[in-house]
Amino acid sequence: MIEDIIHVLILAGLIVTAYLAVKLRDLLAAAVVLGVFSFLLSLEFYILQAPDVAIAEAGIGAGLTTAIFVIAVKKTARWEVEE
Amino acid sequence: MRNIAMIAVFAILLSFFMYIALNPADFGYSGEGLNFGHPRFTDMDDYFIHNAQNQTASNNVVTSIVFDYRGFDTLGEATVLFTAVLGVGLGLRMLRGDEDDE
Amino acid sequence: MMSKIVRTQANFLYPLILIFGFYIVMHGHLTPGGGFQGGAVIATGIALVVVAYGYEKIKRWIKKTHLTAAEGIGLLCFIITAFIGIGTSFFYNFLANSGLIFGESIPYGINPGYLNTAGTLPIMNLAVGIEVLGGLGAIILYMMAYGREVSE
Amino acid sequence: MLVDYVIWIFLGIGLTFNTLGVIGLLRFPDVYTRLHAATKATTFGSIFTSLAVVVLSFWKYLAVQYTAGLSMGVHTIIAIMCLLLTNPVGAHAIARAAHRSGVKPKVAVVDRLEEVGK
Amino acid sequence: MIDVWLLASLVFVILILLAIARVVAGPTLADRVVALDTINTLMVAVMIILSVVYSEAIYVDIAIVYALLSFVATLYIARYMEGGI
Amino acid sequence: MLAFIVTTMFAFVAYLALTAGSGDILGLWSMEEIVAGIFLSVLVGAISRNYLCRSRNYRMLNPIRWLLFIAYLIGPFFIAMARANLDVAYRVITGKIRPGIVKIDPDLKTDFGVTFLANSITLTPGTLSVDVDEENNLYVHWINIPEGDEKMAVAPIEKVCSSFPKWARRVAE
Amino acid sequence: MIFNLPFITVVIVIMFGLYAMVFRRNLIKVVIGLDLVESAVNLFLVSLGYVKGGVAPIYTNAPSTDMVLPTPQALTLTSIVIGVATTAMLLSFCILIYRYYGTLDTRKARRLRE
Repeated sequence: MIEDIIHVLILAGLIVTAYLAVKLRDLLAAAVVLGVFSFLLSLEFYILQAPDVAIAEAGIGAGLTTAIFVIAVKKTARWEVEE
Repeated sequence: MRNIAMIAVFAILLSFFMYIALNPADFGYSGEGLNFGHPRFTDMDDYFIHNAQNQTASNNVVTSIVFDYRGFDTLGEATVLFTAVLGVGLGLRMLRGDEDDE
Repeated sequence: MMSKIVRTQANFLYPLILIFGFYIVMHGHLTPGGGFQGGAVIATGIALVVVAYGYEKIKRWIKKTHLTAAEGIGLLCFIITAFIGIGTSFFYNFLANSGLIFGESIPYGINPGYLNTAGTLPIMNLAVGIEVLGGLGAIILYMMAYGREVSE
Repeated sequence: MLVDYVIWIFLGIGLTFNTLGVIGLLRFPDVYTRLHAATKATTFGSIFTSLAVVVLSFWKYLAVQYTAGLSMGVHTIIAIMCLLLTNPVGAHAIARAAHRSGVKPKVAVVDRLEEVGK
Repeated sequence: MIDVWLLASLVFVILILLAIARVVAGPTLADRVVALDTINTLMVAVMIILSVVYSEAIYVDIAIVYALLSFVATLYIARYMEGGI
Repeated sequence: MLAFIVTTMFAFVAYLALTAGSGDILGLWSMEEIVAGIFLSVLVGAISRNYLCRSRNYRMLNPIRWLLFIAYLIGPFFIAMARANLDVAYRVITGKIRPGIVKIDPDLKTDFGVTFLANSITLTPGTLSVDVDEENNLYVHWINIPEGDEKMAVAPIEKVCSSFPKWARRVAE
Repeated sequence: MIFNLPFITVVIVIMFGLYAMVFRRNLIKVVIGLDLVESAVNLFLVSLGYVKGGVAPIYTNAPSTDMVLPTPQALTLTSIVIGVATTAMLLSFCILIYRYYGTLDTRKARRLRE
């Protein structure tokens, strides 16, 4: 029972962060939100009894993906402009 | 006009995916569709679970699958990673001139 | 270059991250982990040092050519280990239960101590770990190296 | 059982401080005060909830002969040490970067760093 | 006995969702990064507690990976905000 | 060479801590783990020997300093941390704050000492280290400045961090 | 009680990613959408192999075989590393495009080419 509630809450958090990553105009903030999405996804893998995948997602999503996005944003433009 | 067409395509895709995710009857083998917690087609996995510890002497079944039973997938993955590093290096090296190397 | 506190702490944390990554790589057949995960952890350690010191200082200590060479060596070791068992089939685990190095059989139960098991799997883990750390670290260094920074 | 009471007390303390930290994160007015609440309170609370796990696993190892208890407790202690090493550095980096990027304290009676200049 | 640990993890997940509210609302980038740091710490704690729920000692490794690596992302964003990568 | 040996020993101790409870040697470790640990520690020492001992300062090899460090960690540091959290809890509930950034001069010389002091300050009552300059002066964000203290150019060090500079000097210098 | 909720989440996240890839004109936003789709597919694979009440596929206790299916986890493991490699490659192409055209907007870049 309580496990199901935890499950539903994490899935709700996943949907909220995915919506926010698409919506935000600030690309750096979108990268931060993508990091939060990756953390929640790793917790979901943990609960679904897949510790190997959880370690891989933790190691890559926690550090490397955000780092690569920040470097790319630094070398291009930060704001997404649309007229 | 184009946007309206795209929105229509999106609506069709969304309803199709939702139908698959919600309806457990019409998709799948012998009248059972997706059902969370009760997977179908488990023969191969049963074989791996029962035999992995004797055949490869490894506790972790996932590792024995990745490196032993399905090693060709890992070989392909290593090749993809090698190609990606090569692509990043060659592509960004076209920007030579604004920051020298070595 | 970041502040003095971050640099000193990064000096302290870098060997810790490396030894933990190699622990994950070596125990891939007993606990969750393996070549991919350990390589990703070590590559994140390289990213930590890069961000703490800045690329201008770090390019004298960590060379891109070393990392790409590590990637090639790892891939080569992986393919050679797969080729040795070609008498039966490609990717045949010829060392398992044979009594040679890594050749003991494994009992049930939680056992982080029986490292000497599982045949060719630890060798392949080490090879893939070296390959992944070389590849991801080289990606980080390449992206830091080229392309002038664009002001807002 | 004594161990149960100890574990409940540790869990209660940890959860209380974590809740207070998140409330402070939602309630305080600017970045620096939010950092106060977020860093200190959540680190302290997480250490206490992890200490409960340490107590349980060592008790299982000594009393019930649960052999995995030793590695579980030692690994949890290592996780606590890693938290203590990495958390204050992250907080310091955020505070320094925020001050350099122009986010000034909203309510402040004195700001010596601003007077020094860059 | 198990119920206590499950209840504690439920409280932790609710706290993580409250911290996500700060990510949604945060006016500047620094606020979002503070919320990210808070979520990291809470995530380590909830993973350690869930390893007791599943009674698997080896799951604690994932928490160590998080505790060691998750501040690298924070450092990158802080470095961007200072100017210069 | 000394840097390589020190880094190798550090990595080996960390590896032994990670694999405790695996065999029979001393009741804790097995033979394979120790062989693999020596191999991996030499590898790590060869890679990262220039990082751990960057300042060429081997003062921390003295074991008395480590005993002092542990004593500090479970003695005054833990008490100060508990007080810090009660203080933050009070501020969260009531909302009474009077913040500001002040400058202190702890008079420390080595980088390790400054790092030690700054991390201690960040985790203890009402203070948060914001910046450090070349003369090792710290700029501290203080959540509740007492009346009158904001006039002084350099804040009184006993009020900001009670006895931490003394401990930092004792451990690190 | 929990009725296919992970699959519904997968569908919604894939829809968000496709929206970002089709309607947004910034190239980095397109890469973010691609990353979302990849993560959703990983979640789909892992939740496809979940058995109710199963344990992780690692022999830690007595020889019980009530385990989660291991093959989808192995495939997901491969997929994650490929995902980060392709993300890095696409972002390096974004840097190249920005240096040559001065913009990341797809329509402007297309107009500048002629």
